[in-house]
Amino acid sequence: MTRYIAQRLLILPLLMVIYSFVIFLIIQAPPGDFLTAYVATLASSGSSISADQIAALRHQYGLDQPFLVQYFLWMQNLLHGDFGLSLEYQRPNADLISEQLGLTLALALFSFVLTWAIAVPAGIYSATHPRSLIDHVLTVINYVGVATPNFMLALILMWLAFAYFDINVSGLFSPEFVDAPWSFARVGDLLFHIWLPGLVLGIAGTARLSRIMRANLLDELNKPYVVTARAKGMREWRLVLRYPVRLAFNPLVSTIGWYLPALFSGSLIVATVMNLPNIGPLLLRALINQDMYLAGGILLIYSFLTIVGTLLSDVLLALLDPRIRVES
Amino acid sequence: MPLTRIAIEGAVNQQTPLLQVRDLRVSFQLDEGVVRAVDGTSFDVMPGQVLGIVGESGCGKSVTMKAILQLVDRPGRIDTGEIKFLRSDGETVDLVKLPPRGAMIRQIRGGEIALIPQEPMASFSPVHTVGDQIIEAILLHSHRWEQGGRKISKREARKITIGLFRDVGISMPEQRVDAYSWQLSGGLRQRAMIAMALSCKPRLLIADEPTTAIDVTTQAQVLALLRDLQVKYNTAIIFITHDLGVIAQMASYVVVMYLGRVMEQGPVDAIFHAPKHPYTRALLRSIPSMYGQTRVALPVISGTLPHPFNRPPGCPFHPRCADVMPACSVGVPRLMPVGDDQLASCFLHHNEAEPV
Amino acid sequence: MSGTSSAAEDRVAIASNWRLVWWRFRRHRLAMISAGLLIFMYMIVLAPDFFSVQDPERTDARQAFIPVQMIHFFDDGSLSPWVPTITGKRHPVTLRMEWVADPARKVGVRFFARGYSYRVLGVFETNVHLIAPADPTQRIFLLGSDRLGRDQWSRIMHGTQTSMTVGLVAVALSVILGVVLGGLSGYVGGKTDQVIQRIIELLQSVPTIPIWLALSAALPRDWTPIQVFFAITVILSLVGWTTLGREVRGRFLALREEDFVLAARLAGCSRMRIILRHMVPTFASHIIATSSLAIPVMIINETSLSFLGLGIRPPAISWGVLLQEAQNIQTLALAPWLLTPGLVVIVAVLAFNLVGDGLRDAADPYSN
Amino acid sequence: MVRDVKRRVALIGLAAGAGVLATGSSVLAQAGRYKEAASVTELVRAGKLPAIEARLPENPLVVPVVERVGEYGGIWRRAFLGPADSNNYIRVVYDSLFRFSPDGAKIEPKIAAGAESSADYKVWTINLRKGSRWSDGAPFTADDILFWYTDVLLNKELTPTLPGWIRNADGSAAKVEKASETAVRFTYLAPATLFLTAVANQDGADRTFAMFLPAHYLKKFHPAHAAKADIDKVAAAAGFKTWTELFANRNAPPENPERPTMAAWAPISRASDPIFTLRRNPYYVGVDTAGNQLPYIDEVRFTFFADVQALNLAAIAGNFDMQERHINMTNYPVLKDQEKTGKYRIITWPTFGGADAVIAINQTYAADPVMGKVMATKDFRVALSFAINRDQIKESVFLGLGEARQGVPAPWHPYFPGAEWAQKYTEFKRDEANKLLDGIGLTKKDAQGFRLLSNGKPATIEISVVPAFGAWPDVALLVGKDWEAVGIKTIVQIRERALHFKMGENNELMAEVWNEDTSAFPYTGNAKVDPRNAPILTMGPLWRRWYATSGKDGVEPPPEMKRIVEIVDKARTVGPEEQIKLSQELYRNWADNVYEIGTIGLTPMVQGVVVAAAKFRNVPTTLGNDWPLRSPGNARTEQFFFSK
Repeated sequence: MTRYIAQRLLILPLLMVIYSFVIFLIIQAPPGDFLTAYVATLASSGSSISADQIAALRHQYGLDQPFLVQYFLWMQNLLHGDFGLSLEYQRPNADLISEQLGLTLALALFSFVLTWAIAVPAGIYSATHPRSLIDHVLTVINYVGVATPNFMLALILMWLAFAYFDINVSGLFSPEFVDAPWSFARVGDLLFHIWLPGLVLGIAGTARLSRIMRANLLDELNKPYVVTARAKGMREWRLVLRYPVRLAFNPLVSTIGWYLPALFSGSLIVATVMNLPNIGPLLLRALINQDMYLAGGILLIYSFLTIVGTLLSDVLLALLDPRIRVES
Repeated sequence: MPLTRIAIEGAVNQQTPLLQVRDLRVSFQLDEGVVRAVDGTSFDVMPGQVLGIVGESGCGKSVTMKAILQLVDRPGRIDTGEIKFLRSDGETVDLVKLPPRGAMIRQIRGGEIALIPQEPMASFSPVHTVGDQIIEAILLHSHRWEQGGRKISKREARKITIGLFRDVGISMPEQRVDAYSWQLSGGLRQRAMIAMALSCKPRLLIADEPTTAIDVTTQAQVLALLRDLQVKYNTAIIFITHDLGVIAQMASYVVVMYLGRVMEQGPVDAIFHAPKHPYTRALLRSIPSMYGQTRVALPVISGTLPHPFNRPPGCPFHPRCADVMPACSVGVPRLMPVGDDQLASCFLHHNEAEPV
Repeated sequence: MSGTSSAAEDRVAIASNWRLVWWRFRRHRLAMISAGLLIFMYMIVLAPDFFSVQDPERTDARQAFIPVQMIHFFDDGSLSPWVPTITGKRHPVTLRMEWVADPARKVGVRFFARGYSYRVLGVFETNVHLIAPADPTQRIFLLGSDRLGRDQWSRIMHGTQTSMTVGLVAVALSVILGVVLGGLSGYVGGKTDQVIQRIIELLQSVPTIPIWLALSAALPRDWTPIQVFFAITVILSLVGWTTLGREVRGRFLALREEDFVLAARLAGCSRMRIILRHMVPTFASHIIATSSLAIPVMIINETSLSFLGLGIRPPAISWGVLLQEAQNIQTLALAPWLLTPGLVVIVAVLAFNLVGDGLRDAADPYSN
Repeated sequence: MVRDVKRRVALIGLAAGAGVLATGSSVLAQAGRYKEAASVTELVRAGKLPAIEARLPENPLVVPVVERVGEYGGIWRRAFLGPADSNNYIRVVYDSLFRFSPDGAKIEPKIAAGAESSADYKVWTINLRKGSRWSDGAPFTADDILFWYTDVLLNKELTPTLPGWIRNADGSAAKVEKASETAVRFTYLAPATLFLTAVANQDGADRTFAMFLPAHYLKKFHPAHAAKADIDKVAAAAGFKTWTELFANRNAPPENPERPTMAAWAPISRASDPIFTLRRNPYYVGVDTAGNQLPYIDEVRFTFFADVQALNLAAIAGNFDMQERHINMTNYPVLKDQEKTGKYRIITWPTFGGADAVIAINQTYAADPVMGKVMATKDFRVALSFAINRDQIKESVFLGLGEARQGVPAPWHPYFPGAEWAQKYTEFKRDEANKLLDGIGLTKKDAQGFRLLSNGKPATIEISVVPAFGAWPDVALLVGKDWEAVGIKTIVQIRERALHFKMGENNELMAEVWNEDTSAFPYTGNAKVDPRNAPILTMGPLWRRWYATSGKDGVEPPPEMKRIVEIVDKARTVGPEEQIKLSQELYRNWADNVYEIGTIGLTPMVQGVVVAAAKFRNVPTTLGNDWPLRSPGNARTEQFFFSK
């Protein structure tokens, strides 16, 4: 196992180089550059900038350099741990990303906990009470949860909250707390606002997870070791938790690593619609405005997380499942 | 060999049976219809006796066993019948009437009636060590190991487990306790299973085809071990198998089942030397040489086992029976004495039919 | 010799397997209902115009934001469907279009009536519609109208054609890619496996949205909406085949060791033949079940991307395009019927999931 | 002298400058009677600020109020879309020496006290207010303008090409000299009649340099005034590669709260923060008519929104005190509906420019020469204009507001060429359109009814639309239908912004939808009538090249277009009366040639739907609304206040 992990870690830098090139290629593929996008933004908000100024800026930002030169400059900086400067924000990308990181993670973690806290018990209940009324109800909820595009859900919930309860649920903070320093009141405010986006983000995941949990557990419940355990005289719920749930859980736990990158891309649309301070909208903006070093930085982190996530999943699965741990 | 008698109507018990199964009926409610897996089965198990239940796959042997432990899963259901069990404190309880998840049945399971399952590989959880699972069983029924009302600790349970491993002939028991089931060979796995079954000093052991999944040499060893242990602890055993050879070696009394009904039962000698029921005879005929080899699988009897939904009317065996008579397709023959200690349900020997 | 006979045996085995699957699937009541629904939706895909009440592109500034018009089936006790005439005027202060129904003036509705003419599958021309106003000069809006006075019902019918086709074609392409590449990866192993696995990882680690942005921007601009639509389908499947590829690989890894594969190899069958002839059929039912579960994912992807304005763009109509047009406060507040495409998406995805689950259960011999 | 300046300004502006400076003199007479916000008084008492007399210039700017003299206090809640939306900030503060009046017709002094020109308009002198100070308390003098001139404008690294307004015809920069501590003299080689219009647009935009810079602060980052090595160190620490990047960053107020400004509010956080906050500038040069120092409002807060719909929802929920930017006109009914809850009122400011959706037809399209030639035919464009059912567009897209018109200035603007020209070719005459199309030889039709070109291909035009304002794609769709009805195949392509602009630059677009927002300012900024301008113009990219290469490359414009260019050049050098005459000629020419086909104009579509909280007062009910006017900056935002 250790050898396997070491091997994977060793090829990580190589993979990152390949990824960085592909990413740079992709973000550079759309026609135009940051300044074309910038001019377009200015023009569509009713203001303008002269051709001379554009040329000057283009030169200043090095956007008139050939593709490979730009790439190597980027790589050179990256190797020094420098994510470069955002063209739009005129601030170091590392700062911009790290500022959003905290709340992104908070939201992701919250929806993750919510997802698991709802999905796993629901899945266990459904599997241990198959074809019961509650099982059917949960199944229907799950299917609808999977089928509803979450951006639509977000939009409708936001409107309903406003139209019928007169509360504006966009954002993660009340206006007075957005830039306030951290305090108990601010945490409380965050907890008040986080549940709706957390729910919207988590709903499809919850539905999917509880269906997988149900299916896995149903499989496990039919295994002979369950009969053995029952024949030992164990309490039913204890038995279910200790044996089949534990086994049904393994494949789920192994997806936790995959969840890591999904935290960023999954919330992209919802975070934009709900105006959440999040990496997702930052990435979307950077892509649309062709703020390429910012977009590149976020994508690179994303790829890194995917690789690490995959590795983490494998390690987790091995830790949980002695069959894998001992044999490899 | 102690004298045993099956209690039937009018017969007098010489000794209180450990387990009395009376007219047990278990059915499965499926979308396609109802499957009557056990359809009026009756037999007794005496303390210290080895009872063999034999029959083709799907004849209801395993379901009967599960019914005894109240482990019949949905959509299965015990419809009628009694399963009277003589508890160690001398009281007799009807297991059918116990709530399947209640405290009493859980005390009995593992504590008084233990199970040796069919597939030792799948019967251990693959992510817990073998020792863990046995220690758990010991702790569940720790009162059976208690000395002076003191609860036993995990460490003591582990010691007991190692002792049990030694008893069932597992070499290097200290290391094996921490192994996972899939790290053990088939034979060792089954030995570990037996150790678990014995861990709480049960009074009745149900061995559900314990040797089907292991190779021939190991099979013989496991059987020998079971025999030794039975003698040592004087545990009663219900031995379920489709292998008549195994029955001949192990059991003192035999119950032959077909499609959820008892066809014939009696002492092992009577069954083997003077079978009364045509089904038993067919079974015996299918063994090439009884003592020639130990590995005797049950070859095909003419015709195939009917589909569970298409139960024939009358005697369930009549479509395949060589001695079929017109009456056979009309009434269901009752299980009646047909000799010393031997009972059969066949119109060849009596005219008693089950009441409709 | 042995090759042909084994193939023949396979065919028998497969056929009976299919029959078993069908038999088990039939018992799934919800899955059967869903399958019926999907068949109906694909009928719409084949001839959306037949199901449309009017030309989905027909605008009329004076008929914007008309609410849903319910069909009344009985007129004075006799079966004669009609909808009330509506008259609208702009509110002088809020400038909102306000509509008043006048049940006294009725517009007759007829089934299989004549309306605008169209071509079925590009072959023959007709003007018969499932539902149409009795008087072809009148307009009816069964699901209301949008801001340009276009008929929402007819637009959903045409959106159904686009979105359902995208889902199906994208999944079909993904399946082909997944089976071929996953099969190679799992069967050949070694370096091929390594390369394919890394490609899969690469594709899975790059978020779909930038790929979309980049590729959709890179599409040649003189492409017609139909070409763009197919290109987008291809892009979706290029991103979407990886999951299936992994699964197929896993199956191959397990099957590679099976006796019958060894036998086929010893009999001198070519590699491709072994994969396609011997290995794929053993889990074909599984692939079908998985793909039927992948279609709704594609549909949601298409919807999400079009919603972001990165996918299919108007004047092409898809569910995502319709939802994108409905994504504003005005719609939520004043014209909630424009969210009906969202309902259609939910129903379609639900149906696909139910059918997929039913198929998976039916295809899995251990499910009972 | 004051009176002199007044006359001059009135002359340059287009109407009489209402006695603004006269009131100023009367306040001046009672010096020592100024009032300030209580919070400022506290700071003064605490010794953190000098007394008000020391903070205000000798002759403060006296700002007339819209409704009444206001009260101090409050936080103005607004929304913005992030750093790229820093124009939102720029429009609120309008930090410039001179500014446009609310109606957009006059130019009035703001930070500067006034300006005067020589009789031939070649020499301009800007007079500053004596004793005016930057927001950090440092004096604001002529040196701040000269720092801009010598160290920024003439520095090749910071300004590789000179902006047009300061450039002489020979390419050299106008001469700028310090006349006194408070006066700066600009000398041009040719008359510069539009000097003040240009100056009114020289406000520290995000990535450009205003013509007045806080020299005392910025010198630290300029190698002419500080050691290069030290600057490089600071640049590297902040993540910049060159000193110019650092300098540009330090100069941009939305990105650097340390940078002092002259505006009524100065940033205390950055535009990249979730909330971008501006706070009262205690040194602001303005007072109200009662001698209260402005602004009334303590703080302006811009909350970040990633999505315009979320922003609109927040507006409807009454989360903003006054917001017009990013409010979609289509939400007008919902906003108006919620108005009755009493949280806010809705004000509309129709756009200053002539049309809110025009279709520009590329006059130099080369990818398909046959179609390109047709597009360059006047009758073709006239036919397309007649073919459009503008009534339908008005009802569907503009809520029934506005009127059908070409892209010429509004009737209240002096450059308005007359109703006859504004409405030219805007009637819906399908027959006339068909007749005109037949007349230019497009008589043959294919099976689908599309007219065939001489090469046998159907006449096809592609309209490229950027979904910048929700309604433009709808305009394009409706126009497309109308054109197809007269046999011109129309493809509507909705494009991502950057792609559209890139294609525009490369002469790949056939037609585009945009608004005509520059018609009031044909001579400054990026007027669309002038083909030499970049980059939002699809009208004739190759004409631009022809001018840029002095006729060596590109396509020579037709005489009508050449005349427009001639007018633009001439108008910059003549007095106001002649300027008006020339402008009217320009717009008659423009409307007659329909290079751009106007649809509907005079609606509040572009940032003209104002959501103002009920308590938020002094917001004018009519306003010249355009980017060159920096609206709502020209509404004199410093006199907005919350009534208690």
